[in-house]
Order: sequence, then structure tokens, then C-alpha cells
Amino acid sequence: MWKNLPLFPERASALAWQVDGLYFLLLGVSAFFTLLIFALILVFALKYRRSVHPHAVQIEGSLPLELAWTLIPLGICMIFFAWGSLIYFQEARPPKGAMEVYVVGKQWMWKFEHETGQREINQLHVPIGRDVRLVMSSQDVIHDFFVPAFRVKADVLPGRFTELWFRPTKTGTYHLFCSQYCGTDHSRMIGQVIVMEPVAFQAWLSAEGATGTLPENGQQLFQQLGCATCHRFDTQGRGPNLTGVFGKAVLLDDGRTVVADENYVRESILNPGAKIVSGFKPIMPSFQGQVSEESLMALVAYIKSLAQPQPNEPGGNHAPAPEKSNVQ
Amino acid sequence: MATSDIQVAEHALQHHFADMEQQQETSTFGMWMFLVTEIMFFGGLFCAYLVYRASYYQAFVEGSQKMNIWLGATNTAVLICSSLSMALGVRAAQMGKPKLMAVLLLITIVLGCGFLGIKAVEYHEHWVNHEFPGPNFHFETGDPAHPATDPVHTEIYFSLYWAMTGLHALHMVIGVGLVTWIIIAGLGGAYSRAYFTPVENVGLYWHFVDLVWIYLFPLLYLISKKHGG
Amino acid sequence: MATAVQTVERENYLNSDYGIKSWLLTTDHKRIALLYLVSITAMFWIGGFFAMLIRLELLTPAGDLVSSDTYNKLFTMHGIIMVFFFLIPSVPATLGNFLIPLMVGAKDLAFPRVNLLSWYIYMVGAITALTAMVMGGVDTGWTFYTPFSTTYSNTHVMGAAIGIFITGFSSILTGLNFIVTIHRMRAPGMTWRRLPLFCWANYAAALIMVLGTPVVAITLLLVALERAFNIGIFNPQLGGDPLLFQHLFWFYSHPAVYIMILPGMGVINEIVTCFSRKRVFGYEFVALASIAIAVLGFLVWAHHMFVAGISVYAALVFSLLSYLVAIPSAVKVFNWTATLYKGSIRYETPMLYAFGFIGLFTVGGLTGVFLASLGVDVHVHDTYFVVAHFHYVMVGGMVMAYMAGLHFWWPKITGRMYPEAWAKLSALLVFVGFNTTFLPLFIVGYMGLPRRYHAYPPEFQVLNVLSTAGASILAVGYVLPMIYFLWSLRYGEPAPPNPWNAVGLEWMTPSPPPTHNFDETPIVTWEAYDYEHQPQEEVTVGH
Amino acid sequence: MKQMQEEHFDPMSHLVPISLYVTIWAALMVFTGITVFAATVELGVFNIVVALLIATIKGTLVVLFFMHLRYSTKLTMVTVVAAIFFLIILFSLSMTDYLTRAWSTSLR
Ligand code: HEA
Ligand code: HEA
Ligand code: HEC
Ligand code: CUA
Ligand SMILES: [Cu+2]
Repeated sequence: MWKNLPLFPERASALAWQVDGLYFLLLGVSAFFTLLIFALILVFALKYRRSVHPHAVQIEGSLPLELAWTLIPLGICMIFFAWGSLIYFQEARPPKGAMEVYVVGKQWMWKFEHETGQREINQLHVPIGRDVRLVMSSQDVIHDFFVPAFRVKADVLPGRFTELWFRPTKTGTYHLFCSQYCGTDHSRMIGQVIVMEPVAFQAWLSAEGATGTLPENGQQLFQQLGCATCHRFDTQGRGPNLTGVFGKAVLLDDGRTVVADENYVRESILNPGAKIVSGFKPIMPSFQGQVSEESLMALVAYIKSLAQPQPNEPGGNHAPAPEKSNVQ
Repeated sequence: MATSDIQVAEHALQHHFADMEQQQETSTFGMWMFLVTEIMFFGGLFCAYLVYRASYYQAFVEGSQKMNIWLGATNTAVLICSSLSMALGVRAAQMGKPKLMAVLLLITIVLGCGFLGIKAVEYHEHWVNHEFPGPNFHFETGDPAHPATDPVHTEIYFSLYWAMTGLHALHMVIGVGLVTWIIIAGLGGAYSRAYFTPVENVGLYWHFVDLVWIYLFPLLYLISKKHGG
Repeated sequence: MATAVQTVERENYLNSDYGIKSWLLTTDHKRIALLYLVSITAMFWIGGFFAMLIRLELLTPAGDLVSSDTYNKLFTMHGIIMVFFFLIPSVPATLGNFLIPLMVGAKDLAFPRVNLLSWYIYMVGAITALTAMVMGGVDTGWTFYTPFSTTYSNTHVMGAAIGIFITGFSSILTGLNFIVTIHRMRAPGMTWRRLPLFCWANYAAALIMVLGTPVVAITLLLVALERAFNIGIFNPQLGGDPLLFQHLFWFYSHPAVYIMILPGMGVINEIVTCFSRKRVFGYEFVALASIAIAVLGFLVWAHHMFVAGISVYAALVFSLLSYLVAIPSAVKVFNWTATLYKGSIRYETPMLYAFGFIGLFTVGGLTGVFLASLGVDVHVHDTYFVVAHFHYVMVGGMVMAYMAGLHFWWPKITGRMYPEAWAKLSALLVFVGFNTTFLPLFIVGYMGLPRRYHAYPPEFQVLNVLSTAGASILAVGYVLPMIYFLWSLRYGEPAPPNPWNAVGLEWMTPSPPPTHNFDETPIVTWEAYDYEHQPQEEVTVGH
Repeated sequence: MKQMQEEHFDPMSHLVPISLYVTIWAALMVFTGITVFAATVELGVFNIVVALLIATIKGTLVVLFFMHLRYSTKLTMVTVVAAIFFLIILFSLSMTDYLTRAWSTSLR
């Protein structure tokens, strides 16, 4: 292919093939129908042109034909639907044990923070072959994290976390785009995802250095902000003991249960009144406006780490879906 | 039917209709279509209400406890009465009694203004209590034993409260204007037993506005009397 | 054949009265249609001008022609003008306004004064929006996503939102008028089964206007309130959910895309039958497909939000429903094609445009099916693939249909024939130019170029240059008709009442029609598209 | 023409007796009382159910009698039903999102 005119995006993730596969199927079916329609129009238009076919033959319609061209496209569509949904659900369900990176989008840059504490701006280094899960939120407007080579994309919202995962399968440097219009420099909110061999990645990590891992930073904040005064590691605190909370179902005082995921912790910190843990009084103050998006992520990472028996193995809790659910 | 009635009717027949029946049915149907658009217009707000109430129930409860149920209930009653006088007014028009119609519609207007007056009192109260969303918003339950649990989302409750009741009040104001117009035209002899479509349509509008309030009242005022927690 | 000598014209809606006042105060649906025609044509040029600037900017990867802020305003204003001020009113407010009363055999729409009012409302809305644009523009994208539009943008969001809010009521009133007219004003014998499919299609579109537009109106009003008073319905900082805005916006704006295609589909029915001299294949199915599109169209809106952070289960539902809404469109395409079978086909300009419509709509619709597929949409959402998709349906579809309809009914509207050869040339230019402009954008999109990008990585340049080149051809294709239509007003051959030898009540009255449409109320005793009983002899025109 | 008009068109045909109007009015007032009273009783989730049920009964009375829907053409009735139908679509499909967002436990 010409160097200046690539016509197809690179495939650098485990999922890319599936998306392309469905795309090719869609392309094939569409090409078939488009050519069919074009061909029929052309043939009819020539064959029955006025000069050779002066008298039209009136035809009312045909029920079998109508049924055929209702049901056949419908059947085909169901295939698209099923396959497309399968891919989507895979995309929505990050595998257990993924390496986590926290992402903050802001006008107009991407900030990354690895669990091990390394920070990057507009560049994301990841090792090949490893599942990477991004926990993302925005400091201002809606952005969108998009890596064409991985065929993944997710909006990055203010006020809540969204996630996205991929497993890079090819080393190289790939485009990272902000794909949701976000103001003046939307088109410059771009960066690179750099996929490295694991060894190189380790080297990069250590060269980069960090002041403490993310949970460590979170722990510090936990002390600084005074969380520790209420949340103690025994049963004496005014607030619940946060050990082991993350990923578990939490019983609320109005009888509902919710799973303590990242968004729950986030809400607990910024808007503690929205969901009250059963057996406690709503005395926790709101930290809205006092913690930056990054600090919030550190706190979340810390609270998450409190629930993890072994480090580096994020405890995937697949508690059954709560009956009554709630917007995050 | 009296000849004068027929004259009024013929005068009112627009050129593109075949007869009065077609014209009357057409404009009533048009009015209903318009009310459909009104339903969808309010529907957007109700949808927002539904979403947030489902998500932030407690905050909505606390917000609703700031409502004065008695004023709200009185206003409901006032509107229902105004609907009755409106219905009777339309009936008077149907029977070709413009004076009676004018009296009944005047009662409607008075009741409508009464509604707006009471609403203004409530608005004033909320305003002084900083219960208007925006920079000045400040929310406390007023009960030290139960501090506000979720003031952020209570502000959304108030945003919706102001938006929904404000839009409703705007419709009331328009309604009062329309009824005034009908009274003046009616006294001028515009309507008769054969032609009273505008009266009927304004009536439909008025009842619709009443209908919206019938839903607004329980949704905004009567969420729950239970205190936080 | 008419001679060059001007004969005394009979009284018609154009010459019955003169002077600006007689136009601005008219309640004649035909004159109002012309008022709309002039206004939306102006809007099309403005929107097209912005499009050309967009394309020029995208000629090079660096953002060097205009600043990024300017570029953002350009595509926003292009989108707003084209969607709300051109395409939504295009066929309904002009051709629909002109033709529906004629087609159902009525003297006017049900509410003539409301009809005039809706034009005034349109003008007030358009002027409000244009004022906002002249004062400095607006940069939110035509979708006004919060919280950017409510809190972060410091452009004239209010003006634009209020302009659209106002224009919404014009659309509502037009839709209301159509529905009531079609229900209540049909001539004796004009049963639902005899109703031209153009009326069915506009009826379906009118349903959407009436049911959907109020929701977007209230939504934009809330955006304006939020900007003005800093209340927090959509603002996440104040506890709101920005996705709620998207739900409410798309609740209207997805069905609105069917407002933008259904009337065009209606046009195509009339033209395809006329120029193949056949009754339409499967009348009932085509008619019901219109209604099905309108109703199902309300069930799919969140397919614009697959990656926006909605629940994955909701995404599943909306994806499934999106496929259902594609089926009635497929039914229509197949029925049009089948109508050609054993017809007696003539290639006049409207027919060429109709062919173009069917082909390009098929491509656009099928790429919509790509987007409805969750897995693929995640990749192509908010890329140029989407841009290409919707230009195929909106420009390749609706604008083509609009051009087809304008040519088809031009003789009826103005009483003049347009120059056929020039028209054919421009139809060809539009087809070629259009495909050159937008086909490359599918490729660019799948490669991953996000939309609304002022500058882009260099590897996308070649295809973008191609696209810009195509847009220039397209521009010529649109400028030509403008010139020859104006030319024909003066120099065109006078048109006979029925230049295409078509069936339909609108052809049974003189061209241009008299003010009251029909000398006497027609009584309909025949089916729609009864070409069997239409005399075969040709009225030769303009060759 | 005049004759025909009188034969086919009797605008007085749906003249509702005053007593009916007054009955409806009384019913509306009573229901208003009930709804206020019901709100003072703690019924949990049923508070909203009761409130909406009563509101719907009241609304139906207004639409059927004050707004004469009972005496209207089928077309008008269909129109009203259609409006409610699309309103329900707006509500229910929006809620498919909000009510199922938390089902997904992937955001652990
Ligand atoms: C006239 C306007 C119009 C029309 C008619 C359509 C029609 C369709 N659209 Fe499109 N769409 C838009 C205008 C339109 N769209 C716009 C403006 C946007 C972007 C908005 C923005 O973000 O700015 C958009 C975006 C858009 C998206 C969101 C993309 C994204 O942002 O990620 C989706 C997703 O599902 C979609 C789907 C569809 C579908 C399924 C149809 C279907 O109705 C198409 C049905 C037609 C056919 C299917 C073709 C004919 C059928 C055959 C020839 C038979 C064979 C068929 C099969 C085998 C299925 N559209
Ligand atoms: C109704 C619909 C409609 C129509 C008819 C068009 C018509 C065109 N559109 Fe538009 N477009 C939209 C609706 C429409 N568009 C929407 C909704 C968006 C999304 C906006 C958003 O993101 O918010 C969009 C966005 C959009 C983009 C993407 C911008 C971006 O995401 O960064 C592009 C880029 O190529 C584009 C191009 C064009 C072109 C070349 C035409 C051509 O067909 C135009 C042809 C017309 C003319 C050319 C005018 C006539 C000629 C002259 C005035 C001559 C004089 C001028 C010169 C030659 C300089 N459009
Ligand atoms: C004044 C005491 C107090 C302080 C300070 C405090 N909390 Fe809390 N916290 C509580 C109480 C009481 C609860 C339980 C009631 C509730 O859910 O609001 C709670 C609940 C929580 C929960 C939900 C726990 C669960 O079991 O589901 C999290 C997470 C949390 N707090 C985190 C923090 C963090 C992080 C900070 C510091 C930034 C903090 N808290 C500061 C009192 C406090
Ligand atoms: Cu950030 Cu676009
Ligand atoms: Cu859509």
C-alpha cells in the first residue's frame, strides 16, 4: 500500500479482528444489496425504456415478494445485531486482573496515572499482551477516548467514571484521539498510545520513576483529608471500616443494596448523602470541590487496595446484580 | 335555529370549508392536535423529573417537604373550580347565551388569577428561603435532627419545581388572556348556537392546563412526609 | 406547443394580486409555499457556503485557513442551518405546502392563517439564529451537548438555541396543519387508499413534527435556562446528568432524521410512477412503511449514545430497535425498484434524480445499519464514517429528492418549463460530485479520523483533498439549477397543465393553479397512480 | 345548503347536563382531599402509586367530561391515546437506561 495513502486502520488489539470481521460482513452484504439495487435500476431502465417498451404492464404488487424483502433483511439484520452485541459486551466487560490506568480528560489534554504511580500527559505506555483497563473521568466537559488501532472508544464524562479496556497485540505507536467535541482545541486533544515489549515497558516504568504508587498517594490523602478520623480499621469509627468494602454489595439504610464500585466510592466522597450505609448516620461531609479529579482517583485506588488480598490481582467481585439499581 | 344564528355561522364559515360541520370538527381536531404537542412539551420535563426522582429519591423527599401542601391543595381546588365554571361557560355558549357565558368565564378568570396569586405567594416564600436554584441556592431541612442529606440533588428538585410550575403558570397567564378575548368577542356577538368553536377550543386549553396541575401537585408536593433516613 | 407570443394568461394564484403586501399577508398555501421556498433556498446557500469553507479548511492537515474556534463555529452553523432551517422544512414546507391541498382536492390547508403564522415564526427563528451567527457565532456542534453548551462555551449558544426553539413551533404548526388537512379536507371519494403516497409520507413526517418537536423545544429551553440562571438540570457539577440532555435531544433528533427523509420518499413515489407510467408496486406496503418508520423511529434514539456511558442493556435494546426501523425503508427501496419492472421508462430530469435518490439512499441507509451494530459503532462513532452516512441520506437522499420534486413540479408551480438539457447536466454533476465528496469520507472514517476536527494527521490528506474536489463539483451542480430556474421564470416555455402526462389531482388544474385550486371540487373515482387509464399520447415538451 | 346544515349538523348534540358537570366537579374535589390525606399516611412505595392513580382518575374525568372526549369522534380519542402512547415511550425507554445502569457490575 502507498505510504501516504493508507486505506485501512492498523489492527493492534485482540478485539480489532472481531470488529473488522463484522465490518467486512456488513460491507459484503451492503455491497450485495447496493449492487443489486443499482443493477436492477439499470437493467429495468434500459430494458423498459419508453422507446422500446411503450406500454407499461400494470402490476398491483405481490405479497410473497413483500414478505421476502421484509423477512430476509430482517433475518440478516438479526445476525448483525447478535454479532455486534457480542463484541460490545466483550468490550464492556474487562477481564479480571487487568492492569489499571487512571485517565483524566480535560480541555484539552489527557492525563494518565499508572497504578505504580507514573504519570504521563498525552502519552500512554502499555505493555503488549496485557489487558489494560482504563478508569476515566473528565474534569470539565465530555471527552472521548478513542484509539482507532484498538477499535475502542468510550466517552469520558464529568461527574462519574467510565471505563474501557483493550489488550494490545502489536508493538508500535498509535493515535489517541479525543472523539467527542469538547471545544476550541478538540482536534489537538490527541496523543499516542505506545505499545511496548514487556521488558521495555518495565524499563520505562523504572526510568520514569514515581513518587509513590497510586494507592500510597491515596493513603496519604486519606490521612490529610481527615478521612481516617472516622474511617478506622476497627469497629470504633464513626464511619464504616473500609477494609474489604470495595467490590462487595453494600446494604443501604433504605433497604437497597448496591455494589461498591468506583462510581460508588466516588459518590460516597463527593455526595455522601446520596446513599447512606445501613447502620450509620449521614454525618460524612461532602468533599465536593476539595479534591481534584486526580486525588479522587488516588483515593479510589487506595480504597480499592484495601479490598485486595494480594497486590496486583484486583479482586473481581462478581456479586449478583442488585435488585433495585440506581443511577451512578 | 334562529336566522340570526345562521347568519353568525355563515359569517364565520371560511371559504375553504364545505360547511360548518367540517369547519367545526376540523378546528376542534386541530386543537386536540395542539394539545398533543403540549403534552409532549411538558412530557420532556416530566421525563427529567422521573429520571431524577428515581435516582435521588431522598433528595426529592426533602425538597418536597419545603412545599406548602395547604397552598398547593387550595390551588388544586381553585383550578378545579375554574374548570367547572369554564365547562359551564362553554355550555352557555353552546346554548347561545353570551351574557351567561361572559359571567361564567369571568369567574374562571378570577379563579385563574387567584391561582396565580397563591402561586406568587409560594414563589416569594421559596425565593426568600434561597430555594431558587443557582448561586444563591441554600438548602436546609430546618430540622437539626435531620440535616439535609443530599442538598446537591435537592437543588435539582428545585430546578424542576421552578421549571415545571413556571411553565405551567405561563400557560395560565396565556389562558387568562385567551378567556378575556373570548369574553370580549362573545359580548360582541361573535358566537351563537351554531358557531362557538373558539369558546370550545379555549375551554379545551383551560382544562388541559388544569390537567397538568393535577399531576404536578402530587408529584411535587406530596412525595413523602417521612423525614430523612 | 406554445408560441413565443404572450397570450393573456388566465387568472392564477401568481397574478391574482400583486405587490409585497399581497404576498406577506397571503393565506394561500401556494404563495406561502413560495415564501418558504425563497427563505429556505437562502438558508441552503448560507449553509452550503459554510460547507465549502469547511471543505477548504480540510484541504490541508494543518489548521491553516481559519482558526480552530472559527472552524468549530463553521461546522456548528453549517449543521444547524442545514438541519433546522433547510432540510426539515425543505420538502414539507415548500412542496408539501403547495401540493397537499391540491393532491387531496382541497381549496387550502385546514388552517390557512396558522400556515402563514408558521412561516413568520420560521422567519423569526431564522433571523434570531442568523443574528446569533453574525454576532459571533456558536460553537457547540448542532447537537448542543451539555455541559459544554451550558457552562463552557462562551459563544452565542442562547441565540442559536432560542432561534431553533422558535423555529420548532413553525415545524409543529406545519405538521399539525398537514395532519388535520389530510384527515378532514379530502375531496369526496379521496379515500385513504386512494391518497397519493406523497401525502402518506408527509402525514407520517407530520406525526413526528407534532410528537417530537415539543420535546426538543423544552430541552433547548432548559439549556437556555441553565445558561441564564445556572440551574443544574444537566450540569454534573450541580448533580445533573449530562446524558439526560442527550436522551431528550435524540428523542426528537432521531425521529427528525425521518422528518428529513420521509417527504423525500414521498416525492420519489410520485416521480417513479409517473416516468415509468405504472401504478406503484405494493401501494399498501409503501404507505404503511411510512407510518411504520414514523412510529418505530421514536424507539431508537439512544443509538447515538452507544459509547456515551449509557447502560449496556439499554444499548442492546436500542440496537435491536434500530434494526427494526431499517426494515420499512428497505421495503420502500424494493418497491420502487419493482415499480420500474415492465414500466415504460423515460429519463426526464426528475427521474434521473429519483434514480440517484434510490441508489444513494440505499448506500446511506445501509451504512446506517453499520452504525446500528454495537460492535462496529464503538469504532466508527463520531468519526467521518458517521459524517459520510448522514450526508448520504440527507444530501444524497433528501436533497436529491427535493431537487427531483422541484423539477417535477416546477411547471406546476411557476407555469414555466425549465431547460431540460441543462437540468440533466446538473443532475449528473450532482451525482458525480456528491459521490466524490462523501465516498472517501467513509474510508477516512473507518481509519479513525474523528469528526469536528479542524486539523488532522497527515495520512488522511489525500482522501480529504479528493473530498474537497468533489465538493467543488457538487457546488457547480447546485449553482446551475439556481441559475436556470431563475432564467426559466422569464424565458422558460409556458407549461401546459400536465406536462408529464401524470395522474394526480394537482395535474388536473391549470399551471399555475388558480387561487382556489380547482374550479369545482373534484370527485375522485379512481385509484392512486391509475396510469392504466391515463391516455397514452404524449404531450411533447421542451426537447 | 341551509337546510342540509340543519339536518346534518347539530352543534348542541353534546350539551352535557349541568348536574353531570357538578358531579364531576365534586368528584374531583373529593379526590383532591383523598390524595392530600393519603400523602400523610406512610405507605412506602405505594405513596407514589396511590398519588398517581388518583391523579390519573382525576385527569381521566377532566378529559372525558370537561373536555368532552366522551362525546368526541373516534379520531380525537385515537389522538389522545397516541399522545399518551408516545409519552410512555419517552418515559420507559429513557428508564431502560437509568434503571439498568447499575446492573453492569463490570465497573468494579
Ligand atoms: C435523513 C436522515 C437520516 C436517515 C434516513 C437515517 C437513517 C438511518 N440511520 Fe442515521 N443518522 C443521521 C441521519 C439519518 N439517518 C444523522 C444526521 C446522524 C448523525 C447525527 C450526529 O451525530 O450529528 C445519524 C447517525 C446515525 C447513528 C449514530 C451513529 C453514531 O453517532 O455513532 C446510527 C446508529 O445506529 C444511525 C442509524 C441509522 C439507521 C439504522 C437508519 C435507517 O433508517 C436506514 C434504513 C435504510 C436502509 C437499510 C437502506 C435500504 C435497504 C435496502 C436496500 C435493503 C437491504 C437492507 C438490509 C439487509 C438491512 N444513524
Ligand atoms: C441537511 C443537511 C446537510 C447538507 C445539505 C450538507 C451539505 C454538505 N456538507 Fe454537511 N453537515 C450536516 C448537514 C448537511 N450538510 C450536519 C448536520 C453536519 C454535522 C455538524 C456538526 O458536527 O455539528 C455536517 C457536517 C459536515 C462536515 C463535517 C465537519 C466536521 O465534522 O468537522 C463536512 C465536511 O466535509 C460537511 C460537508 C458538506 C458538504 C461538502 C456539503 C455539500 O453538499 C454542500 C453543497 C452546497 C453548496 C456547495 C452550496 C452552493 C454553492 C455555493 C454557495 C457557491 C459558493 C461557494 C464556494 C464554492 C466557496 N458537512
Ligand atoms: C465525619 C466523619 C467522616 C469523614 C471525615 C469521612 N467519612 Fe466516609 N463515611 C462516614 C460515615 C458515617 C459513612 C457511612 C454513611 C454514609 O454512607 O454516608 C461513610 C461512608 C463512606 C464510604 C462508603 C463506605 C461503605 O461501607 O459503603 C466511603 C467509600 C467513604 N466514606 C470514604 C471516605 C473518604 C475517602 C473520606 C475522606 C476524603 C471520608 N470518607 C471522610 C463518615 C466520614
Ligand atoms: Cu476532548 Cu474533544
Ligand atoms: Cu438516529
